[in-house]
Amino acid sequence: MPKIKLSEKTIGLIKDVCADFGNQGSELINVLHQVQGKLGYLPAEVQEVIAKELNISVAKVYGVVTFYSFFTMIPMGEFPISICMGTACYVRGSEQVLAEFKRQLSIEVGQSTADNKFSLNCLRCVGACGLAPVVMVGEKVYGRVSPQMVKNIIAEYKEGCATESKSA
Amino acid sequence: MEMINLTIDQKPVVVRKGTTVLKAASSIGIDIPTLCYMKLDDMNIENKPGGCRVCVVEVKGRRNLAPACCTEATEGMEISTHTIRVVNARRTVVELILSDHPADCLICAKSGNCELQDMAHHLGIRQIHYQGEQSMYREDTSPAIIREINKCIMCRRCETMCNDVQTVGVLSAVNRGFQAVVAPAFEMNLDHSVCTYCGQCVAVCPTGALTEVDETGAVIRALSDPTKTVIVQTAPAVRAALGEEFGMPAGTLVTGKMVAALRRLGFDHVFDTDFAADLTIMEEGTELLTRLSAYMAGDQNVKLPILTSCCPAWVKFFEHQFPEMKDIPSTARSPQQMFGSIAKTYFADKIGVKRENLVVVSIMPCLAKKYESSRPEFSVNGNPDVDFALTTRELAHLINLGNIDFKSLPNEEFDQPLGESTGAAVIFGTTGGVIEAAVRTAYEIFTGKPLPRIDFEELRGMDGLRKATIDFNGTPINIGIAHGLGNARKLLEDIQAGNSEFHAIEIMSCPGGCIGGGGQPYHHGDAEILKKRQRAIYSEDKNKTLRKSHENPYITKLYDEFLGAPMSEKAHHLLHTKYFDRS
Amino acid sequence: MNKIKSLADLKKLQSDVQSKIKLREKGDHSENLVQIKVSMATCGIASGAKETMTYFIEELDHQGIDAVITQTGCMGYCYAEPTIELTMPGQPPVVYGFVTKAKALEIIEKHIKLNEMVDGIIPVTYNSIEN
Amino acid sequence: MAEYNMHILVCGGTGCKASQSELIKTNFKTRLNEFGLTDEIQVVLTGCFGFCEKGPIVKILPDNTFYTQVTPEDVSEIVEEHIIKGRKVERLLYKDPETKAAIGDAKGMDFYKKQIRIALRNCGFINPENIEEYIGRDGYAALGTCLSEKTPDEVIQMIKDSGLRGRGGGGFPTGLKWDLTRKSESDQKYVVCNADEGDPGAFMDRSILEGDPHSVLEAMAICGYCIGADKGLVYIRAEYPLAIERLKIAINQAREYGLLGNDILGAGFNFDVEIRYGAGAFVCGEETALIHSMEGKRGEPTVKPPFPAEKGYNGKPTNVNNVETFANIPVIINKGAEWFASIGTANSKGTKVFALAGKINNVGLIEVPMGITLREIIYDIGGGIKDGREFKAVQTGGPSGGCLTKSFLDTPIDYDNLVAAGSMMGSGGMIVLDDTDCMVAIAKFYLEFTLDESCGKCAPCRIGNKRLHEILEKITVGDGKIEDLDRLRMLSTVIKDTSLCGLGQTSPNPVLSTLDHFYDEYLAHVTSHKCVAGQCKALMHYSIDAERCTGCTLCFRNCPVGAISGERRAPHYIDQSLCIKCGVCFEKCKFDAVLIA
Repeated sequence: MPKIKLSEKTIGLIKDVCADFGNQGSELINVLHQVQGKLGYLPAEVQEVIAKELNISVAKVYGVVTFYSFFTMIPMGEFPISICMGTACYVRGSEQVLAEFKRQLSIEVGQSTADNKFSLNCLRCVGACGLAPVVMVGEKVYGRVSPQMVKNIIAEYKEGCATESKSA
Repeated sequence: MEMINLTIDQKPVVVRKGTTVLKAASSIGIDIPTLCYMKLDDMNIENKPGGCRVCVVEVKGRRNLAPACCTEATEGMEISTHTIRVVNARRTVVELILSDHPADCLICAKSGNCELQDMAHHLGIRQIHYQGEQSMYREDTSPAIIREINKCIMCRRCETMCNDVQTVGVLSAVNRGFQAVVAPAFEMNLDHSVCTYCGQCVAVCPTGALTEVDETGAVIRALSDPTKTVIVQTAPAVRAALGEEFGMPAGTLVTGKMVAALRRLGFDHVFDTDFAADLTIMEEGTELLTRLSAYMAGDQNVKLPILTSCCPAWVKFFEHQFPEMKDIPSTARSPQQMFGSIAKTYFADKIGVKRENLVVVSIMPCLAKKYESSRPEFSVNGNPDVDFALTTRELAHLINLGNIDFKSLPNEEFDQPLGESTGAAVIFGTTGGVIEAAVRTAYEIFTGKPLPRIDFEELRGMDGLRKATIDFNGTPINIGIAHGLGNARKLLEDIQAGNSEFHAIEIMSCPGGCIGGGGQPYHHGDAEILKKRQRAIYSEDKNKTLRKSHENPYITKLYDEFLGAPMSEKAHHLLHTKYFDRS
Repeated sequence: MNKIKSLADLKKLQSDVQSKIKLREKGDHSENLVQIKVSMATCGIASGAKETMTYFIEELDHQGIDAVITQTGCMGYCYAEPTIELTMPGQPPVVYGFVTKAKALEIIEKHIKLNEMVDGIIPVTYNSIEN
Repeated sequence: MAEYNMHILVCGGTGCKASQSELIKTNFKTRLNEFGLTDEIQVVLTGCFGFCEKGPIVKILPDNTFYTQVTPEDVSEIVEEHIIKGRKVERLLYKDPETKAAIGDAKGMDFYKKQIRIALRNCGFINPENIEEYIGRDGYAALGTCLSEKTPDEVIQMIKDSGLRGRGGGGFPTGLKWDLTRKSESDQKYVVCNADEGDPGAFMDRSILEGDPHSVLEAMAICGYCIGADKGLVYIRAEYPLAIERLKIAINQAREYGLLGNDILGAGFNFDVEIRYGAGAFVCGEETALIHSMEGKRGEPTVKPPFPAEKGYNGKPTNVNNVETFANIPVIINKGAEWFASIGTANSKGTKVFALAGKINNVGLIEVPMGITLREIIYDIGGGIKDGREFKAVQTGGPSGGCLTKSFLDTPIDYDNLVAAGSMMGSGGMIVLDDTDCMVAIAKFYLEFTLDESCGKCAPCRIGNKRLHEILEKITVGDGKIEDLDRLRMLSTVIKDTSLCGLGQTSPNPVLSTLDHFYDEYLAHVTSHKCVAGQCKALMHYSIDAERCTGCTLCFRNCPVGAISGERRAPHYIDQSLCIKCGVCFEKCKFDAVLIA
């Protein structure tokens, strides 16, 4: 993992978040949520700052980050694609949809495309089981997705301008 | 005291409320096997995540099996420890662990000392029915410790030691599910971390996941090199434990046999780190008295309490965690480094051997000593004062390689001039020993009177934090003792807050002091072994004619011939050091 | 908003706000309630159906009678607007024509409260679009 | 204040929101404004109606009109036709799947006929962001009753008498749990609401929090009063942004109205609620893991005892209940324990919310009385199997549960019967499977989930489930042997028997249950290397029937790996060594010339 240098501004931001939670080690998960919300991901250097501020070992921070699937140490693509792998989606074919996304983007789950445009992830039930199988691109939900639709979904974002289209 | 009645394998047993099923069973001679569980009695060290599930037993009326190590006995409980259901479950669980474990027992550093290997044998496992993917992690080699975590079984003992006991916080469980393993942050190498190399993780690891860096090969090469003069020093705690490696009972003192073995291995001179320990007392004791006198004279700038600095893991600990306090510990080097420094100057001159051709090997109960000897400030033009620091366990390997029947060796004496020592030096091997040795000397120098008594029982024991006030002829001197870095942290935080009542504090990283060092024969969770070693150390002290460091004639001679006086400029140059901010 | 300081406060607020969502509750139990459908196509509105509907809503509420009042499309009696369809629980619907405010009051007083039919009933010749 | 004579309820649950229900609401407001009707007609975004299959849902009251699959473009027509002219828009009405007749009144829908909505009583009925609507529906009355008329012991006795059991999975009697926590002595105690719903395919807790957050807050306060806690924590999945938002609004409103905070209702009782976020770990549904997670640690479970009732959050006595359990509490207080206990079976009282999904016509959230049969759920409420296929099984209890086959269609559903049938209630996911679902693959799917979600602390779960999964994988790719089936059963039994927490203790259930009920299917996989459901791709063999093939080249052009060759207008051929069995050729062929064996 290449070392990154955090700007003073970023460090200040992290410190502020920690201070908001009283620099309490027991607030680690809340702090991580907030910081990831602001920075998009939690690289090693960020975890080091958090550990120092909360006065806990950086190993513990890393242990927590790697425990919870919500936290990521890799920056997500410009358009993060999440495929619901809940049971309802699974029995309605989400596996094939995932395979098609992998094939089209030539990346595995948890990776980003070389141009950093797309990243691919699985998520547990989003609760839109009526629309199964469900795919999310950013905040946008696509329902009843078939492998054949995958190409078009990607194309929507490829041109650089995400066109509004009906989701269900 | 509420008592609980239960039956285990149909045998009735009465135990105190709060007793685990495991303990209750062992009290009537039923040894339920355990793997991840570890408890060092009376030392406040316990690891019972309930993770390995090897100790499961059947409890009547309970749906599933219960882990004996963390299930409390309750009134009327009916336990069965070896029904077919239990045996099948236990064997399956061990088979599963083995299915995710490299089967390289024959060449594993831990072979013969591996608790997993023993367990497989104990349960008579002859086939692993479940095969599949095995965890693959990067191997990590540091100056002292090798992490081969493909062999990690997630017992979490190292994590407990590193965090709860030592509060170093390098190791943590990371990832989850099948990928879960204990590792430093970002799975980085230990030498990039704040690891102190105290080696307590190695001391408790049940498998070969954590082992020491083996330098026996390099020592054998040096011994067979005709251009080299190879000398050896042995730390005080080694003699109280080495015998265990040869099947002798814990607490057997094997000083004489150890010397004989080293001589047979071909070392040109067999010396004693105890000599350097006496030297340490001269320097450190003088430093204490200087600071104390200045303090009593009203000097506000003087730093008190003075902290001992013999323990390299403790030094690295405060360099990382309390760098702002780096001018508080004594500047005296550890005995190992004092020895190396004197050997490669005074002694090398004496025998007319060039520094480059003199190889200093030390036998240490410790892993951090490997790291300490590699610190750049302890070398001259790239030539280290101590070339190789072997552990007690490595020495045992060397003795085996030398085809030596250790038990039948005669007792032999150390060589001179660096082999003479007093009882004060030998007790360096246990918690409380360094400060007791310092008190013996400082008292006499401070008061100018002979000690009314030599044994300071109030400084001894196994409690993690101890304190005592010693009357220096009307001047009360408050002494603190901590072993285990977690306990040390408490004292440091007090000092930081300005609440410390002490004039001098002894700190040792390992539970029990050096007798419980990371390089000692494995105790496998038996605290009795540490206590027996401690008793052996004190008995050696008792049997010595000379029991105060300043009475060591060869030390006096060293000052006369070479160093001048304690804290002289030469002594400063050769026997003192400085500390670095590593935060 | 002042804090609710006691159970009595809570009960008061509850009765105040209950009416706001009562309408929704009625939908769930309409078969047990008086139902009035007001024909609200163009001709109905032109003849004052809207006022009639408002009057029914207000008056029934005022009198504390639970009723479901909805609008419906043209019933085909454009000559008799405003027209309403009244369904008493468990009874077939009845259609009234020329329902002015006065007529509405009469319907409430007689038909709804006493279950006595009043003048102005138009014979039903259609099926409701609802089954 | 002006009273509305018509209410338009638009579903604001996650499913419908994903289908632009918010835009629907906006459009309604715009159109009503154009007609000057904003004072007469209220538009409300509510919680989930449950009928997710046909979302977005719009319900118009008081005439109870139920519009399905409404698009933002449909709004104008509804306003102009229904609102203005009083004519229902027939094409948007729900159609009875059998008679195809449009149903204008929601009461006429089979989907709702057999439901009894207690926990979901306010979902799809009130505006969850308006505390007054909740108060108007008896909200906080139960808390008021408890504080002014009942002692904690009386309330606990009521909960005990009601027979309410934990709805999160285990089914532990709620009253007993409260009692245990009440009896633990401590200066500080906590009430925790477990909203870390992780069961894939279950979303009832989220729906309740989105649709009726106050019912949970009220119940937590009641629990606090009973056990002697002044602090409540809701542990909620960070992946539920809408539920979090609504919960935050609800907490603030409750504080503003004095229903949370100090001296609630003048009874001298203090209680406040905070939110804690989960971060994507299924195991945190287990109470000890949840507590560790709330403390900022890895969500690893610890051995019980000590139970949270003795030593929980920050080492203090803690009562953990899940969302649905809490949602039942105010109703029990208001309507009485006897009323509640009159619903359900001997040992399972009240109702249960299920998330009905999979191969069923009416996917959605339903609340049914305990003791209802599977047949009623699937055929009456669920509208039968999708595409008219054959019912094969229903999976309940998610990754901890098992499959119920045809033979259980008439078994009354309650905690005990489900366990007896080799499954469990779980949090209430109900996935319907048809004859195209391979049971080995289903077991593997759940194992994959467990594998992903195991914390890794104990050996049987960490390694055992991995090995189980590997054996299943072997079977689905055709490398399985008959002895593997015994191995599966043996290993499953040991994992259940020895795992540390509920996750591992139940993770083999999907395997054991499918082995029990569909042994033949397993056998077919290992002996004749056949997957009858046609789902295990590696066992499939695609070939082209030369007689039927017209040589249209469609398959050739669509094959992603170039495994198909052949001249135009001549029969094509699949190279088996290249074929990845993706099935595209089969789907594309217009002449049924691609054969699967």
